[in-house]
Amino acid sequence: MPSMSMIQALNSALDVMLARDPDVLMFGEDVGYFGGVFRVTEGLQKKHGLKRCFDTPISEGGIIATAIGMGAYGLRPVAEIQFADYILPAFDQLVSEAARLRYRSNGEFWAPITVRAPYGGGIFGGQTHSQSPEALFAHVTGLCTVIPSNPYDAKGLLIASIESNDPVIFLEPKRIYNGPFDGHHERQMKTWADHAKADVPEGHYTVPLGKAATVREGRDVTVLAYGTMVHVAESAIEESGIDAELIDLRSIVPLDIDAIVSSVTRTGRCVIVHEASRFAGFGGELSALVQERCFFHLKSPVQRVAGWDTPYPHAFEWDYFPGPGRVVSALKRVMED
Amino acid sequence: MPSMSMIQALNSALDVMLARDPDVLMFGEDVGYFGGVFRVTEGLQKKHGLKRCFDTPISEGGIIATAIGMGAYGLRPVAEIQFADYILPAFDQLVSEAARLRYRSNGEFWAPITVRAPYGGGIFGGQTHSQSPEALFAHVTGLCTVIPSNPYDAKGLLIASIESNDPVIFLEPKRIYNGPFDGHHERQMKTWADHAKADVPEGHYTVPLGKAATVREGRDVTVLAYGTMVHVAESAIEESGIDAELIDLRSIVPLDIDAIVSSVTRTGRCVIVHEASRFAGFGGELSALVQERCFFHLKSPVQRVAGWDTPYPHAFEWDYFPGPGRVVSALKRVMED
Amino acid sequence: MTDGLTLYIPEPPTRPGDTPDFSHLEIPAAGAMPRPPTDAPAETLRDMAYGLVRVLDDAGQAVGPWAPGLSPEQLRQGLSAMMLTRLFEDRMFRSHRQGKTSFFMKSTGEEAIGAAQSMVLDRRDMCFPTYRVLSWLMARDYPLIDLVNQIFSNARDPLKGRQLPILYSARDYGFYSLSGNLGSRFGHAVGWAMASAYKNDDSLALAYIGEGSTAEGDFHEALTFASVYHAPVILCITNNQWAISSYAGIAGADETTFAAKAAGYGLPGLRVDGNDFLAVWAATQWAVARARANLGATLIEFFTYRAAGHSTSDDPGRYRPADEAAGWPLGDPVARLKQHLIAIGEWDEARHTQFESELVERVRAAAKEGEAVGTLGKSKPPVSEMFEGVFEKPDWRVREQREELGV
Amino acid sequence: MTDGLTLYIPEPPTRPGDTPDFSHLEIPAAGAMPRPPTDAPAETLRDMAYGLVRVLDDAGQAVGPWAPGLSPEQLRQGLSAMMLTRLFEDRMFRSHRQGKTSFFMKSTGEEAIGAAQSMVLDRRDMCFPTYRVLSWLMARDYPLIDLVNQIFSNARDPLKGRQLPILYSARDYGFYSLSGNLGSRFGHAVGWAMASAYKNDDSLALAYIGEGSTAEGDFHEALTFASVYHAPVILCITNNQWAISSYAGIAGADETTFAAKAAGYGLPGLRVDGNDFLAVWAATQWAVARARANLGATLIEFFTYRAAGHSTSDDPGRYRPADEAAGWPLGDPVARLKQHLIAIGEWDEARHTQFESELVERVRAAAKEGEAVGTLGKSKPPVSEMFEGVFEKPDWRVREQREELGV
Ligand SMILES: Cc1ncc(C[n+]2csc(CCOP(=O)(O)OP(=O)(O)O)c2C)c(N)n1
Ligand SMILES: Cc1ncc(C[n+]2csc(CCOP(=O)(O)OP(=O)(O)O)c2C)c(N)n1
Ligand SMILES: [Mg+2]
Ligand SMILES: [Mg+2]
Repeated sequence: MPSMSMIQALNSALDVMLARDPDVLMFGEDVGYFGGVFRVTEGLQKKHGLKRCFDTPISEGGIIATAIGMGAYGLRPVAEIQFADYILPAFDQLVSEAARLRYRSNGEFWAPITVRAPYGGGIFGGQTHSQSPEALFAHVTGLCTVIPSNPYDAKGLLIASIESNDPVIFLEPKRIYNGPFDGHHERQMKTWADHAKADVPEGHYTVPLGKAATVREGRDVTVLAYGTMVHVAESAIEESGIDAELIDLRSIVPLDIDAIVSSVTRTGRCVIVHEASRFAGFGGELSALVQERCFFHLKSPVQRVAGWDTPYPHAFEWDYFPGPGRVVSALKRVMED
Repeated sequence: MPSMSMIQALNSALDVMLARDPDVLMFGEDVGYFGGVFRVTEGLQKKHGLKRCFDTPISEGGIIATAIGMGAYGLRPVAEIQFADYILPAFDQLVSEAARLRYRSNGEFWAPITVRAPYGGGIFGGQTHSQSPEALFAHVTGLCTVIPSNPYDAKGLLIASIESNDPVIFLEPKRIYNGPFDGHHERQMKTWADHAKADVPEGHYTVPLGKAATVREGRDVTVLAYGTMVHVAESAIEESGIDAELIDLRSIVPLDIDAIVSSVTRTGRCVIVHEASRFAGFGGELSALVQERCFFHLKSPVQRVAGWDTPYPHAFEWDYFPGPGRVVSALKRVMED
Repeated sequence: MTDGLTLYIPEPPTRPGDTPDFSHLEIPAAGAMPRPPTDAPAETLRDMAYGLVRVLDDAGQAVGPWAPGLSPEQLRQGLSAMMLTRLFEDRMFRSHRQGKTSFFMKSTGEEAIGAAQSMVLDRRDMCFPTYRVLSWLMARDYPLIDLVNQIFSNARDPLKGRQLPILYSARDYGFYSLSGNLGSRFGHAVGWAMASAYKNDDSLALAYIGEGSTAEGDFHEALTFASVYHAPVILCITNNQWAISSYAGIAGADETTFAAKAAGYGLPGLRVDGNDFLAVWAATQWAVARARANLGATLIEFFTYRAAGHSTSDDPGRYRPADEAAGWPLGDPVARLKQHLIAIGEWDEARHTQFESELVERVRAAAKEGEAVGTLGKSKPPVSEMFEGVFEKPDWRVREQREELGV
Repeated sequence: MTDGLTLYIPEPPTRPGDTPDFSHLEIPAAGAMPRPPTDAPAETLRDMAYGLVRVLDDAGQAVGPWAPGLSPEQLRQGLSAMMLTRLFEDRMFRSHRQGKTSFFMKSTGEEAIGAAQSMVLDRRDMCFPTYRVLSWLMARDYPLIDLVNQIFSNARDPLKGRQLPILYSARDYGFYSLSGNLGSRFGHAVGWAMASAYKNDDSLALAYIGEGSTAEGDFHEALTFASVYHAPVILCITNNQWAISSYAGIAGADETTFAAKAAGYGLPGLRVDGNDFLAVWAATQWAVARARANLGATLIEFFTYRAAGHSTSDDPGRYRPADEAAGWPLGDPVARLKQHLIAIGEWDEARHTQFESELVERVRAAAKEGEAVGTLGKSKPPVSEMFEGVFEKPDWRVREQREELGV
């Protein structure tokens, strides 16, 4: 199997779906001729034709409204939002329309759309190219939110998302587009080249939504993470010397509650890691679920490691980013009690 | 002191501020001549003049953008959004602009705006006139979110919000505009007339943001609530016969963490009640905070009572609404362990 | 230099207590507007946005180049849909007053628009409605009982009690799912139309928006996409002069017409007498021909008047002269179509009265049938329906919560 | 009937490898457009949106009714601001290549717009910028060192390291806080202008938006409010033909002009040669006079060309002919203003060369001074600054987190 970066794996997913299903098409700002500012759609217009992959006006609300209308007609549109930070002008379309269409029309119409957006920090992108808005989507009944952490999953999850008949927000951790990143920004950048999860089949396959992956088994504490933070957590676990079990949630809606509960029931301890700012972030829900379902197994308080409750600050990238040091501290703290 | 309904108290707050501060003005859909669909701005245009209280185009994004520009100039605009469900077209303005302006400009500009919106269910308003979006705002660094539960607080908190130099989302529980509602929809409607908290001074006073109120002291369990659910919880506590302490948060950002922690530390048990759907709702954050800070005092899992994870369903108003029955069950459950 | 700027806030010419005044309106005579070819370049059509396409003159005759030449049968069918809409809405409005439903809205005075357009458009086309185009469904014989059951949110509600009354969805009738949010489906119509073109289908989309709601960003975004991709869509602004209590000036009507917005996107913009069934028909036909010929979108402003209150929650006497509706210079669409049919010898008062009582009876029967199933609070779909359709397949949250509630 | 619809996707006339082609552009001669009185009703001005206000002719003479009659001093000041902008941006672009900053954007070819408008507008007015109007600040002598420190995110960054490079804020220079989000401050300008009118002040607002960003709903909402409340604001569309890799046709430019959007709001819409310092000046002056006389907003499309890449992350050779910039028919704004000054005998090549080296030296000195403070990653404000300014007063979350981080 070829080794692919996450960019290549996503591109491959789109390529496979364009070839396989004439009802799949994709659009967004700069995705057509140019192939997207992160090159995820590179070559697809040339290969599949102008109307299968094209540029749109700078109008995120318009992009999503158009996608919903196409989806209601019967197509499977994939919309790219250039940065997840810029999804907000389309928030009403996603919440009030995409998420609610099936329910309110009693199944007469639905919106089988996939909204791809690079998200997260670690690239010195400042306030508006670094945010992690997943909690905002997770609260919306009717939306799925998917976040891959490696090329294999990225391709399989993206195909599953496109094939899903529910609207999916597909957040791509841009910091790991070209290589895994464990938070050690001072070290040399890695590529995906030798990573086990960069072995990506050329053809069609899916990774189901709602199934977490156990990245590392362990006995003493369960670490819940997704996206870039899977790699940060993995590295932090090694450094801590603690025998932690690392679960990559892969999709936060649907959420693999069974995987979470069965792990924490065993370990009795839990650390949650995400990049988004902490207050009312998705870690709050995870923490609540864990204590509701594993209360009598818990040996110490569930810990959250997250971005600070400030806007994403340009010069303070590494002060803000919840790196391995903070995860190690949380692991130690959770083991103390 | 006159007895006021919540509508009258809010109207009085606006009236007081219009009279007191020439930089205060208000606008929104139908708020001018007509006085708002819930009559909160009734009479204000006539009394204070056309330009102090006026109608706007149906454009929530435009309303908030206009308010931010006015706020940056130096005014203190109060914008009404007709229903909180319709705040979403302005979500980007609130998150990317109002919440971030002070921070990113290093204090050169800021947005001292107050965004009022009736919110919540219980009025057979269906999907788009019943939602409780507070969790979406709570996650946004830089926004305050205030939710009164009675006329006295409504007036004092609204004046404090208008005088605040931070942007405030002021959510008005529409079900209790004209009387307290304990969830017993089968019983006769009450008015505010004889309620202690309907004694509202005519003039200027504030209720500070970030200070919770202890509605009822108790020893066995702490109940955290806000808005309409304060009344539902109060009634449920009576019915349960459990000696619960009821805390009305009043604002969720800023949050009165000390009040929460000191109560739960004493009671060792906690039930959280909100109308919004449960998953990734604000209850998740509250639950996480409680278990992080009171873990070794907790005798049983923190319980959440919330709306179901479905859109707000018209005909099933009372099946969806987390009424006293469900709160009583949670109180009993939390006492069991 | 000035003494400083002043803030301008628009106000309507009259308020309660004043005498209604429509003298500021310029109403061109019926037949006065030219009818350009359907393939005329948009830049040659800009003046159309400042006129008013009218066909029925004061004597009830169809005049001028826009007269669509309809058969008496078509005219009577249109009249029937409009009358049925009005009678049905009157009945349901009363049902609301009797506590049988939580909410209702009427389209009184605007029935010509949905009725004519529903007839011009094909079964394969899709309309993206507002809450004020019930006549679209009436013209396609949507079963009255399904409307009643939806309005009563009873056990047979086709939308399973999930939606506020009148927020219908009727795919088989070319009627897209409604919602309370204003404007947010205007762009869906464009997406639908683009999908049709993408598939080399020839189904068109038609979307409605109120004049007040044109202020939403969605409106502009939809027009931008329609323009850029030449989407085969007919974009209709129902300018009924009011948005709840705000007159059209609050949406910009004092500054220019709504049809004038088309020019900013290089689209044709027509301004049409919305109370003239024949003018609505003709303008729609023009736009349909253009769209089916792959020439893209048309924006149409229908100039009309909301004769009733905004909804059951509204009392228009609080913000406009009580008799304003009566003074509306474009008259009543039902009366005008009736007059036309009589003028051409295809209808008379006796037939009208007779027909009206038949319709009243149909409405009464449907209402009774719905009442027998049950009204709000007295009957509802199984509570399990609350949990269905959130996702295609329910996840554990829905399953657990259903169990908790015991349904 | 057709064989079915087809989906139209606009494409630019040329791509890499093709010969640049601007033959589809209609460029009226300098001096050809009339100059209507500043109090002319908007409906008499519609044609202005389809012409192009130009003052400088090919020989560098100022011709026609729009010639603003500037003093040589004003012209030289404008030239200076434009040259300084270009030299400064070139230097900082190189600094980015050397890893001294994370990001940079140039305004090459568009310098006339900010420079002229900054000079026409008053100190009490407020501009709501895009990232491509550095010349506004240059024309007001904003300290170069503050720009450099912001760009390097170093310890003296006036925005305390919180913002991406070039997203300046400079209240004292009439320059509102920038952000990465496109379009979302266009409406703030309208609110500001309304506030000024509300206070009977006479300060105006001026806002910029890229032609690509006009597709955002915010654009329409801002225009709607500006129109309805007659806000004293000048709304400027910088049509530089490109939005990253998408040509202006993706924003609707093939269908009509951007200035044409004004008609939909009953506003005057001017279309102006953005590479002509005098035309920019004159059009701005016209709009300012109108706004200060309480006659409301003007929309101006500046027709220009983005000669450089979109940003340091961009390589325009991937999506447009490499030599497209050189073929831009409206020339280079710096060269044209220089030519004009020479043509009127107020400048010469020697002075120009001499002046340019002085500016280069100023830029070099500022860059060096900033480098001495430190560049990205080598120097930054105290980490405690990350926690300041979230709210007016920090709440417990910020206090606790600051403590946790030990700052
Ligand atoms: C996004 C949104 N904002 C506000 C409302 C509240 N609202 C309901 S109807 C209405 C007036 C609509 O006026 P118009 O668009 O002219 O339509 P009409 O009712 O006249 O047909 C308003 C403000 C809403 N439903 N949705
Ligand atoms: C809301 C939003 N969407 C998308 C982007 C990404 N983006 C940054 S610049 C740009 C192109 C802007 O083009 P235009 O408006 O023409 O301005 P120009 O760069 O040409 O000055 C895009 C798409 C953004 N910054 N904000
Ligand atoms: Mg209306
Ligand atoms: Mg541009």
